[in-house]
Amino acid sequence: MAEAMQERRTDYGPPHYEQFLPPVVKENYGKWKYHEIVKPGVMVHVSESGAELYTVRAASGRLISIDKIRMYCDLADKYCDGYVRFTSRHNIEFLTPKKENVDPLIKDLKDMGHPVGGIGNAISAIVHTQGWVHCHSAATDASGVVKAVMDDLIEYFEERKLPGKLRIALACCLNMCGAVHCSDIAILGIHRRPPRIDHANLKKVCEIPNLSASCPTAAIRPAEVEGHPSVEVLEEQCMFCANCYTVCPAMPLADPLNDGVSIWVGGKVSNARHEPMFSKLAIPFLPNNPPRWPEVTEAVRNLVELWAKNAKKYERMGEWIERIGWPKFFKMSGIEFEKVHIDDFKHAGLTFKRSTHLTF
Amino acid sequence: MAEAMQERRTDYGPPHYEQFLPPVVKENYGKWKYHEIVKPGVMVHVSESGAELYTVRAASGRLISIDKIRMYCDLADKYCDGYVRFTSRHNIEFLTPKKENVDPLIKDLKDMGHPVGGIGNAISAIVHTQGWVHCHSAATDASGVVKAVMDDLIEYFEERKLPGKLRIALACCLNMCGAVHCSDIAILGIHRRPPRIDHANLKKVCEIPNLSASCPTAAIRPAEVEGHPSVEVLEEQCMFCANCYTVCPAMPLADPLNDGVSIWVGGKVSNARHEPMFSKLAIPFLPNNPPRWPEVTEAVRNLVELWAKNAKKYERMGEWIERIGWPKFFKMSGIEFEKVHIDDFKHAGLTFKRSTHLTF
Amino acid sequence: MADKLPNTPKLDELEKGKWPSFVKEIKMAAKKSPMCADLLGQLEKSYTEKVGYWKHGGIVGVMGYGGGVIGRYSALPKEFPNVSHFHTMRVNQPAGWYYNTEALRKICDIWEKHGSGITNLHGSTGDLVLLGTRTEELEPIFDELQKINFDIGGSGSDVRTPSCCCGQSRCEWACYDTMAACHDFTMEYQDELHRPAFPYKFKFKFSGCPNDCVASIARSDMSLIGTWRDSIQQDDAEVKAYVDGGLDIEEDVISRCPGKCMAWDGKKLEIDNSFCRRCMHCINVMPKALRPGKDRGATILLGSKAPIVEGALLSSVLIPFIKMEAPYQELKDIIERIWDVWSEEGKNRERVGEFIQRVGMGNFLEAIEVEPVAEMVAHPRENPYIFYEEFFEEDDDEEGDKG
Amino acid sequence: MADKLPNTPKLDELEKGKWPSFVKEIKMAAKKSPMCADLLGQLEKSYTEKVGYWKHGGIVGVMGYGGGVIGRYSALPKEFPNVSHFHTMRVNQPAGWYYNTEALRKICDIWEKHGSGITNLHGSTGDLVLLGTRTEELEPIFDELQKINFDIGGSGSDVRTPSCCCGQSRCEWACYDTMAACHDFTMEYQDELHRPAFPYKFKFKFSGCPNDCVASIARSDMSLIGTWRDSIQQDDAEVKAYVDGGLDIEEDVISRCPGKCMAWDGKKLEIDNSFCRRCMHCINVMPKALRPGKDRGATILLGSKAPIVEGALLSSVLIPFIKMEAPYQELKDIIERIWDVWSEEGKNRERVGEFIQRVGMGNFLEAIEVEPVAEMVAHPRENPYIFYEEFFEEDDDEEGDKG
Ligand code: SRM
Ligand code: SRM
Ligand code: SRM
Ligand code: SRM
Ligand code: SF4
Ligand code: SF4
Ligand code: SF4
Ligand code: SF4
Ligand code: SF4
Ligand code: SF4
Ligand code: SF4
Ligand code: SF4
Repeated sequence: MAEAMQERRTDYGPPHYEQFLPPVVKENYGKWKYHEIVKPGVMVHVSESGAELYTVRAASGRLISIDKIRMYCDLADKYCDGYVRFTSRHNIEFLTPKKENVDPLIKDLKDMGHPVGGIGNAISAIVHTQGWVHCHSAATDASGVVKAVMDDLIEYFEERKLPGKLRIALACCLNMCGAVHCSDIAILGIHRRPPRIDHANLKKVCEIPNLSASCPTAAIRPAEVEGHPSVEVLEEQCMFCANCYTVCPAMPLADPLNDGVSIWVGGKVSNARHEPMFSKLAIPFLPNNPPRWPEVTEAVRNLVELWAKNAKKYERMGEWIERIGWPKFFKMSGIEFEKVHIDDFKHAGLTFKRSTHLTF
Repeated sequence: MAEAMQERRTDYGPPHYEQFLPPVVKENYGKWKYHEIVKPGVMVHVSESGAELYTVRAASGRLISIDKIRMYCDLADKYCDGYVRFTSRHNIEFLTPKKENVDPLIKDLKDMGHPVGGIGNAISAIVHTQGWVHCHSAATDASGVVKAVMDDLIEYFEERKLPGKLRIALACCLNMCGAVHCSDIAILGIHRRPPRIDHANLKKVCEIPNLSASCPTAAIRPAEVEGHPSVEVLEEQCMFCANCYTVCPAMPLADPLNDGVSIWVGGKVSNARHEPMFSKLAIPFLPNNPPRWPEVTEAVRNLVELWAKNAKKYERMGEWIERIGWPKFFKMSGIEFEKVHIDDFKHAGLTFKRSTHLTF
Repeated sequence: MADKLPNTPKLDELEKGKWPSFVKEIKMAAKKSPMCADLLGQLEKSYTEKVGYWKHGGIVGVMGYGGGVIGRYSALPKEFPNVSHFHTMRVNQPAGWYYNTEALRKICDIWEKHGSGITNLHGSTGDLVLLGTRTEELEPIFDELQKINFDIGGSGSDVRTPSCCCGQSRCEWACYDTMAACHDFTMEYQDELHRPAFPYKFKFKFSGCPNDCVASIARSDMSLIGTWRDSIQQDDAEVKAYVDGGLDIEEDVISRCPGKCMAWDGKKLEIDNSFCRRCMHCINVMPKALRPGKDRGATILLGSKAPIVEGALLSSVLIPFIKMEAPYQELKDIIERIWDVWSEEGKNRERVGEFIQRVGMGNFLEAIEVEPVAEMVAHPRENPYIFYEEFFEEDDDEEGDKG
Repeated sequence: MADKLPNTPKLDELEKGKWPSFVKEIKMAAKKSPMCADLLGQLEKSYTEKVGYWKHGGIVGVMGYGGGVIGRYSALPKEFPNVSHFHTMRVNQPAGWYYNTEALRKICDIWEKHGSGITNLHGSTGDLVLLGTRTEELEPIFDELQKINFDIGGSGSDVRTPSCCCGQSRCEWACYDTMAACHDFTMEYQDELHRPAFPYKFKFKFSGCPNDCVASIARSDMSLIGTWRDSIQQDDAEVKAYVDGGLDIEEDVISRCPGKCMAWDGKKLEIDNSFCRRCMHCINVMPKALRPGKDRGATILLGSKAPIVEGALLSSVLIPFIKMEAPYQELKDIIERIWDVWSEEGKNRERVGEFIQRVGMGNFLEAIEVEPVAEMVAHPRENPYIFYEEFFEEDDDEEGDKG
């Protein structure tokens, strides 16, 4: 065993990126001068040297099979000298200095079922997470909702007819692996039923003091239940964050009747114009309605189109709402404003309207 | 005694204001159409009926003697049919429909030592509090600092040469009776030494549990000291709010060496343009240097003039700083940025700079 | 008595300069009042030693009232015996701080007889403050005040003396009658004003428009700020006159509009009133050309206060728009419910703004039976920590509503 | 194996539509992998019952590493035995997510042999995620990865796999070499990446300019965002060309500038660079005419994270500007000190952003020996609750400094 360890390398890190750069990129590294969007999903970067680099961006499902990767490789070999990259939103990008390759490549991609687009004032892929495909914590599926929503919004991926960029993200639980907290539109899986406690096994799989401490609202108290040392949950103090479940598997929250999806709007990450912003609650709850989550796709489309129709050029969702004010947003979107929209967490007071700047 | 109570009236409230309104006001009540500033300290309001009402605003020290009030009354009788009013910033206003009365009135006021001004884009009187004249809690004097500062800034009261309104307020302790928390420039008396405990008398004059509970940082603990049931203060947890002193006189904080004045900037109350804002810490500490507090008067003048020179028209202090950013404000004012400027209270995290919007 | 004045070299410095001198005022009063002479002495000592010499006040007051007097005692009664007692009396000012000289002179006479002869016109809550008297003078003063129909103001955990801007009496922008409302509320709540029964103080301030000339949004538990619901009244000829007169309308008006809802084409000003935030700026700059709309009322906000001890607060919107017409019944009903809930569940020394933050605005609204509306928040919640109060059980109808 | 695919009417619905279908992908893999067939079966059940069927993972991994594998087990192992184990392996992607087809094909081969044949390209932290394998396959997989020089990424309370935007490789705006820095930091912190020793996870993300194309300000404990200190590079002829080409420069550029520092006189664009906030907007709109300045580096920010459990955070400024040149020693020294302080005093599961809020930024800066500067705050404190650490004693020199 000790021997095995010795011949085994560790901590050698990822391969150096340089070997993966197309020659034109290597030659013009750090020398790019400007770019132009040529058409949907295609841009050209021009170097100080005059060299040109065409980028074709195609949708990828993110959850992809090795055979699909091999198909990508075939295309990359055919058009891009064997190089390919992926983006921070999980699209695939084909880079080539050869303008003449662009159209055939696009054709091949479309034939494979991979729409080209997402560049410029468009909707790009939905950053998302595991959902029912892999995570124990999920309050909704990820890939399914994303597929349904993007099928519906595909025109906004393939064309550039929006006032600005619109970023959608999905996380299947409050852990927010999809980092939806700063998205123009965020789709967030939520639980709405307190944990159901597996009293018989709790003590075996969890440490009770850690468990009690994990609850941000102090809803969990040690208790002897049915003869087992366990815990009890003060249900009216539970806000379904599932932090208890993360530290203790005997506290599951998932529940078919009460799990679902909430929609948040107006976040952004870039520093362009407005500083980065968090997304804010728009629609508190929509049911899980697989396989196509029609309530969710409709809600998202309505929000996209409301924004598209009313925002000024370059105005992201949050910038638009900030200009018109939240009361107008609720009126225009037809979303009912409810008690749950009002913050009651730590800094709640700072979200109250402390001025008379109102529209009527 | 019961009889005395019976013939005695209570709860009859203040006299009805109507009896105190000049006839022109009564006749045009609710009918005013517009106003114009005629010259410093003088404006005219014009009614739908065509009637005119001249207002002359004069500085008042707020702390005034009955003989001064009688002198005011003489002027009101002479020029204003026996009516007079005071403003929300404690200036005195003489109202008259007679244009010809304005100049003689101003002359009499000036002869009495009461400058006329404070209307329009000017500095008006400093809202302030009791200080060493009447309050047990004061960390500085109120009237003295105000007198020194306004003597120095008198030109900005008597003329209209500022970009917008500038409101100064002073409070002699953190209770902030002067409501300085939303002023363009706030002068705030502060303590910087933990309470010195009168152990021998504490138990007699205060309830120990209430006292412990009063401390927002939980710095006060019951303790037996020198044989007396008393309390101890964890000095490193004390931030000198004096809330303990408010509930218990045996916990005085006043201290000649450590008391002084802090300067805050950029607050506003009106909803004009920007929503109301709190003032923010500019200068953490200036010494009490009676009778003329030269460090304070100089600091305030520098701030006024920096703003006056750089702000756009109508831009209040806080609006100007928001446009240029706080780093620039510190650079331009020469005020050193220190640890104490960084919030460490409840919502501190929300004051951190969470973007790359920086100027260099 | 002038010859008896103490030696006050430091204070004398403050007789110089153009701003009215409080030292001169105290000296003027000291001619008649030995209290003021000792006040000068004690103050000079403060100026020398850099510390105050007043003691915490005990409870003093007039019979039948629980507030209105602030007890104050010198810490150096031997050295300054005439200020051994130095209480202040808060006299409820008439709405809008209007007086006639007759009333003022009478107050002066009372104060000459029974007090120090110095005053604050006014205190920062708005009272006419009589500054410095002895315990035994309190009843006689109140006796005399009764005769001239001046009553006492608030102090302690009660309704504090309400105040208001001059409003319709002199200002063209007042969207409701602030003085009438201030007087009405003051009369309505005489009992609450005079007999502390709340967890802490409760202040009302009435401003006629969003300029908020009594700083009500920063300094009152309930802020009543005038506003309008329809469109700004616009006189195009006068707009043009301002521009012709030299106003840089693009820079000074349009670019400062927070609603970004104005446009100027060189001839006509267009305001998209549906996005106007009622900030007043354009009206302030062009009072002859623009005026608040005709459908007027007030925005009611709750909860501002100074920083002790949870941090300062500005008031936040409770009612986006309400007509302000006597007897203001709808509003008063809400106020009753607010006081009930707060008195019941508020902690000692917890202002209503702090109380709302502690229990949550949603819960507070439920308790006072007011519907939540989007105007109450700057923005909806950013965190996903929602307390749903009900959940479906397995045997519920799947289609049914929760709860 | 295609004939063995379970009946999945619900999932089949998701094969329709224009967006790439993950169901097609799983089915494609299921042709070779029985795991994927059972995955389809279990997923169809989830789609029917509206609940997931995965169990909390135990600790699984490869020898010598403390992270990089997420253990996952089916809750229905009898029904779906082939996903009774279904662990993921996080493979550290090359900086910028560039690959050649040779490398990608090799990974596919390994995964065909040892795993489910489905992947995430990429995970939302940035790893190449191999989705679904059995415990006993982990070592063999790692064995094969070694041969092609791919190492494992992070999980648990360690440095997480750093990621970066494409930066200078393709983007004209990159103010530093993000890929070089990302690779350098990844190599430097191999030990911290592979052996959890912190109170909680620590993420690095590298963006070349304030557009922040890897969302570093929202999703990384340390955000390194490119910026510049001097003036925007401006080509007046190209500006004019944009305007002549139909750009509404007033509305689309100048009125959107948050620094309010631009002016257009019909011929020339004036930028007062001393008030420019480096927001990128004008550059984004006119890439041929405007470019970041020449004195380039990065702003370093600390502390962003998702909401669990104190509420989400964005990163906040730690170093307003630093030159980003290898070996980045000054920055690495600060990182060491941050980790020391946080590891020493951070609570279990407390991210560094939460830690800073708990101990106070001022105290934190003292501990890591960084001077406070105004750039670190959106604004100075509004509350007057200042902890002065020293006070004068009576026998001090009155003129002396405190302390
Ligand atoms: C390829 C990619 C970086 C990478 O290394 O992977 C990238 C590439 C570019 N970004 Fe980006 N951005 C990429 C993710 C992002 C993200 C991160 C995200 O979406 O999670 C952001 C922040 C989003 C946000 O604010 O929520 C982002 C905010 C921007 C912006 C600012 C847009 C705004 O107005 O707020 C620009 C400027 C612009 O588009 O004018 C920009 C501009 C660009 C440019 C034009 C830069 C250049 O000259 O190469 C690139 C093509 C633009 C495009 O796609 O429209 N990129 N860009 C990422 C593509 C993701 C995708 O597949 O869609
Ligand atoms: C008399 C008084 C009300 C009263 O009933 O006592 C009053 C009267 C007027 N105010 Fe005021 N304001 C008065 C205190 C205030 C306050 C409260 C305060 O200072 O504590 C404010 C809020 C200040 C703040 O935001 O911090 C205030 C913010 C305004 C504004 C908004 C200015 C801005 O740009 O922010 C205007 C509009 C303007 O001046 O253009 C205004 C405008 C006016 C007008 C023009 C209204 C009118 O048509 O009559 C009056 C004369 C203006 C002047 O003095 O320049 N008044 N005004 C108060 C005079 C105090 C004094 O002696 O100086
Ligand atoms: C007289 C006056 C200052 C002045 O010179 O004008 C005043 C004086 C005192 N205030 Fe005040 N407050 C005065 C207006 C205010 C205001 C301003 C306002 O009402 O617009 C505030 C800020 C707004 C607010 O209500 O928050 C104010 C916030 C406080 C506080 C802090 C309350 C809080 O919740 O934060 C205290 C402390 C307390 O209540 O224990 C306080 C306590 C006090 C005490 C009673 C000191 C004490 O702890 O016992 C002071 C008595 C001084 C004395 O010896 O006369 N005073 N106090 C003002 C009342 C005069 C009047 O009736 O017209
Ligand atoms: C795989 C991945 C989602 C995905 O589909 O892409 C993921 C999956 C999980 N995340 Fe995550 N997180 C992933 C990126 C993120 C991100 C995004 C990022 O890194 O940019 C975040 C938000 C940013 C942040 O760090 O705050 C994120 C915030 C969390 C949290 C909340 C942490 C917090 O401090 O708020 C948890 C809960 C925890 O740590 O206990 C969590 C926990 C988890 C666990 C381990 C669930 C658990 O409680 O044990 C998930 C395992 C799912 C599974 O079965 O595979 N994951 N997680 C992402 C990692 C892939 C990769 O390595 O590339
Ligand atoms: S968001 Fe929640 S459910 Fe989704 S992958 Fe992350 S931890 Fe799992
Ligand atoms: S879900 Fe969150 S709030 Fe509810 S008991 Fe668990 S830890 Fe507490
Ligand atoms: S601010 Fe403080 S010291 Fe001044 S009057 Fe109010 S309570 Fe007294
Ligand atoms: S001054 Fe404030 S912080 Fe200090 S001991 Fe007293 S109550 Fe506590
Ligand atoms: S608040 Fe409005 S209505 Fe009242 S005086 Fe000021 S400007 Fe006039
Ligand atoms: S009142 Fe204010 S928001 Fe409304 S149009 Fe005028 S400037 Fe704009
Ligand atoms: S963050 Fe800036 S440098 Fe990096 S890809 Fe995006 S635009 Fe280019
Ligand atoms: S980068 Fe942003 S802040 Fe700077 S000039 Fe351009 S638009 Fe204005």
